[in-house]
Amino acid sequence: MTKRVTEGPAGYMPQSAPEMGVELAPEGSALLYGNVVTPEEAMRDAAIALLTRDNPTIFPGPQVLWDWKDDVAEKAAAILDLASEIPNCKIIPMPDYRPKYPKIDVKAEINPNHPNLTILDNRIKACVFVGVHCHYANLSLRMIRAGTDCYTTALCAYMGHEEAMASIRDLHASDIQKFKEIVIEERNKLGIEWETTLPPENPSLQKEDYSTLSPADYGEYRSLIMTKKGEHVTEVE
Amino acid sequence: MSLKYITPAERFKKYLPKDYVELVDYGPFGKTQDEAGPGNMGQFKELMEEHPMCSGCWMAYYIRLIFASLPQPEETVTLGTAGCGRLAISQAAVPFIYGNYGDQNAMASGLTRAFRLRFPDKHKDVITIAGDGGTMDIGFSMTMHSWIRGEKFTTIMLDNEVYGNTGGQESGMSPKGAILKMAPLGKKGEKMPATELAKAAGCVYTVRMSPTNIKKAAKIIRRAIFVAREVGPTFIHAYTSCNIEYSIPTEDVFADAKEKEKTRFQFEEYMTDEAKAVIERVEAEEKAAKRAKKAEVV
Amino acid sequence: MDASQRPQLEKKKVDINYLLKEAPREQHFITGAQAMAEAVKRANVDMAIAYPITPQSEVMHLVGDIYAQGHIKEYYRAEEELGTMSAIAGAARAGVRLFTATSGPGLLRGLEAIVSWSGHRVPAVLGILTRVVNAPLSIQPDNIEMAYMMHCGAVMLHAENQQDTFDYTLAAFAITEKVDVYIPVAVATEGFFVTHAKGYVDMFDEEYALNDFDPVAAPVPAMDNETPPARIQRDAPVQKSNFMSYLIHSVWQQEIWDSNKRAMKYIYEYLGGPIEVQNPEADVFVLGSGCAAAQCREAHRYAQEDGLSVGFVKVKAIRPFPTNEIRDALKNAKAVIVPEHNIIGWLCKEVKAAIPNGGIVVEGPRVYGGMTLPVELIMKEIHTALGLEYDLKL
Amino acid sequence: MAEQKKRERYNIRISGLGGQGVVTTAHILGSTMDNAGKYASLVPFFGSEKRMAPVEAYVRASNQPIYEVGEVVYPDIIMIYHSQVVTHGKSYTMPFYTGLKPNSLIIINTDFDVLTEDDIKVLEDLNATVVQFDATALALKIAGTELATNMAMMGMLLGLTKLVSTENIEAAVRERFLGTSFVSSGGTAMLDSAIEKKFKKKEQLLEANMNVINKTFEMADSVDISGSELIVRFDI
Repeated sequence: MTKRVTEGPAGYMPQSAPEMGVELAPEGSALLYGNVVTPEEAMRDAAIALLTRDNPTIFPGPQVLWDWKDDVAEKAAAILDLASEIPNCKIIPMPDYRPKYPKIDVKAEINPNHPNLTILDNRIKACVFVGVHCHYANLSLRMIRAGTDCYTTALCAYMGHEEAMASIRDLHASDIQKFKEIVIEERNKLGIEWETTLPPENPSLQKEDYSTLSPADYGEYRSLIMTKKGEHVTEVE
Repeated sequence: MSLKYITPAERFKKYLPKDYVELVDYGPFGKTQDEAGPGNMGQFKELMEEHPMCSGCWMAYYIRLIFASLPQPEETVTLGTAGCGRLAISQAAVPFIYGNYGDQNAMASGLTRAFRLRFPDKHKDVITIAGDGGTMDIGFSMTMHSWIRGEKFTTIMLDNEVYGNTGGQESGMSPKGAILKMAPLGKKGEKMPATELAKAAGCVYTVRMSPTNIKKAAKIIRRAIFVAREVGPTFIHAYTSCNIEYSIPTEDVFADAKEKEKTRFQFEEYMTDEAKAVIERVEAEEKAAKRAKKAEVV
Repeated sequence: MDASQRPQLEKKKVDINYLLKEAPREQHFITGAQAMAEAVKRANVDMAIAYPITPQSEVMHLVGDIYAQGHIKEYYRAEEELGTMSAIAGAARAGVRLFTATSGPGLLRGLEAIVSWSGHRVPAVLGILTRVVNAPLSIQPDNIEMAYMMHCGAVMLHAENQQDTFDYTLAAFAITEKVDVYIPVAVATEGFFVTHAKGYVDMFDEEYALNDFDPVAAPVPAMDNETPPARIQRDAPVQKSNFMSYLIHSVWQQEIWDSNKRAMKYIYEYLGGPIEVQNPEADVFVLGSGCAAAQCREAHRYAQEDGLSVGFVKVKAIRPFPTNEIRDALKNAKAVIVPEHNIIGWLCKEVKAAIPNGGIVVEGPRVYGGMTLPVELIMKEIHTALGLEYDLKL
Repeated sequence: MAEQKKRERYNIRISGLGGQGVVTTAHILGSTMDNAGKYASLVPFFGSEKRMAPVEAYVRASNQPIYEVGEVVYPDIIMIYHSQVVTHGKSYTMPFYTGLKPNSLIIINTDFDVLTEDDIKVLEDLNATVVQFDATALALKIAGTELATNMAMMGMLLGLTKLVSTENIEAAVRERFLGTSFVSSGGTAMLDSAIEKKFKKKEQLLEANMNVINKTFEMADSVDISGSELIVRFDI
């Protein structure tokens, strides 16, 4: 198989995959490196990438992060099941799409306006996009391919993404479960020992030790600290 | 009231960044003004916190006030156009539509009508928040015609009497004689009579003000939204100084707003009888709800 | 009265393939304006916004009538075209099916909004009933405004006659709403020559209508407070900063043109492909779009009758432009005659750029400023290309 | 055939944070080249953000006329004014070495080793030389103000590349602080007045700046940038 869409960095201003002639896979198929394959083939390649490359990460988007539709809970559960089977997998969400001022916390989130900040800072070499609206997923996948060497997988509820190394279309929770089974199979084949473990919670949620914290620790953001009702701050800097 | 789209999927909550979790837990969605209104600013997670406006910007303060005053932020969409305001508005946790130059009231017309046909049983509050240039110069025709057609949404004009974002040019709302870029000899014409135009064009509720009193400013914002839901177009013309282009020292920004309240931005509130009826009803309801809650606590 | 309080007609909601390919049809003798309005009537449109300009007005009058009859939920006359096109963009954010139409100067007035529709991912159908835009004023047919539309990212279909106008308009609604497309689709046809002229149109019964618009199946979230995320700015101003990639605007533009490209498979599915070819083995081709295609078709028939080796290519899709298809169709051509209804010859330029041997393209005949394009002018070019005499006086 | 003069051409990308004198450096560098009878072109870039936000400026310096415009995408010299440019990605260009050409020079102002193993591998593959020193500490030590950090950085660059003499630099610095020359932004004007207050006379300010530059020239003399070592460190 000739790989048409591969890990980057593809350069300063690369052609988009559709411009290179890659077309979306028809129903029942998947894309792998820009070629039409069976979903299982694509999943297997993605599984190996997630198992063998550094810092595998799942980027869940708004469509699975927020409880707006009936099928969200099931998909969310399936995504966490999948993440639990990938050794040292992280979950870094893309909770929304606005350009966030002044800057995103690259350990805590990924943003479609500059996804590479998160990819590069966390040295992510294999990732999965799921639940991100197609427009923003395409922008992100394209910038990641342009500027990083990260292997990208797109799990899409609609027609998939030309820009990803592996793209699964018409995704349901059951497909995520199937992907998980393939991950386990490949993991066993590779002889990787792993006990099913949920990824760590979002690092931004870790409780701060307020007894030792001073506003000065917030550096340039200290002006943003506000007192809670009834709280009195006696010492400032 | 639909809070579903701002409720995290149960199992994903611990994977969300802190500011989103706090937005859900401590934000103003689904809360009353007593719980999360401008009176309590600083004690709940605001819809907009960090923004790239200049320090001491009175417009940034008023925009925060708008978001804190929304009767139902979870059912609100804002629209805006080029200018300083959008830098802050786009950082709020309320959908914001940014189109082309000065087209916010035309877009809002389409949006409001589409909401009404898609969601006949819900109030979706639509608010355009644009500057004096966007509202009264480049967007003039679209602003006026949205009022003439009686479109049911709220227009808020952030009047800093200058094109701030493009570097300080004269606008139709600049006062006569002001020496600004593109008016090197001083502005020749008068400041446009925005609220008069609004009344003539059919706005059922118009206010001109310098928002120096938080409670009053919040009440006006809410009145404008409630009336727009039921009666017709509403308009707030608010003074939001540009301390950079008019060289107002940061510490004098409030004093300047107070001073303008006595001159070009004297408080003026106009409402039709129909609008008045809505305001009286809604405010009575709010009062009753407050009393009932108090009784409950006691 | 709010749109939601208006009585709605009961319809059989069906899939676009059923409408275009299976629903039983009957022949009618109607104008192009009627054909476009009849398509809108059957497209289950939520909202249409009108503003008058000749020769488009006829279309939006008729759409107003079908709104009054309850086929459309919301309709109003806007202030002018920029207001119209902006309101379409605003309504699109709420997740509804939209239609409007305009002509020449109106298109240009609305163009600031229209050029941003694609980038803002506005799925709407725009009728373009072509007209002169140059000074001095004229209301005559001339399709020069399409040249301005060609670089906006929108999908553009060019209808040859009343039948095409009906079919393309219906197909346009299906194409614009595809998750992998979701950019506007413009359906153009010539003012007066088609809009005000009657032709035969096979139509299915108006009890059938296209399935409801699904605002969830979209590449961007509807800004309706029902679809996450809450913090959206679908149309963010993106400029270089440390939280914006250098590439963000470029990849966004790429995505628009990729979406345009993805529309091609639907053009195959619903219109049978972006071009129609007759007599593919011919030496000399006549190639045209819109009304010019009708003139070419006629010239092709005359040539066949005279035993001349002439082929015919009709270009249905202007965007995405069928580069490969045209290159393939013309691979053995010795000459290609491209008649057009405008002075700049935008189609001619596209064809020249599409084929490796642009020198075989004959520029014209072209007419503009409202003039008719006589088939005889095309016949003359055919004869010249074949080295034959053609006696055409005046 | 007339002997073709060898083309000396440096495309320089300067990344730092607002207030560090990134754009000012670009302007002085430009004037320096001009004073030396050579050529320069510069492109400042300000983002929409403010304090402590990234700033990038680009300078092209040559002994021959320069025609191209725009940002330097493929630099052969990168100057990093703040360690956060590397560690926090506070640069418009992420990672900071994006586009670096082979056999190039990187000058970093830092008081610790900022490069990660991955960075080092990339830079080794490019056969780059990294000169790492605490320019801020040097500025404080010699001129008594952090605001001379940009002088230390510029001095190191010119000392290493030998593009111009210290006389040329002095003329440019003099022009910058004593002349009524270009002011890059309102913020810069504010910093200028701050630094001028610090020194009673502008001459003193000039002298302090030149002392920093002379010191960095001295330091640069001890470095062989064509050597095999990737990172050259200095104790301040």
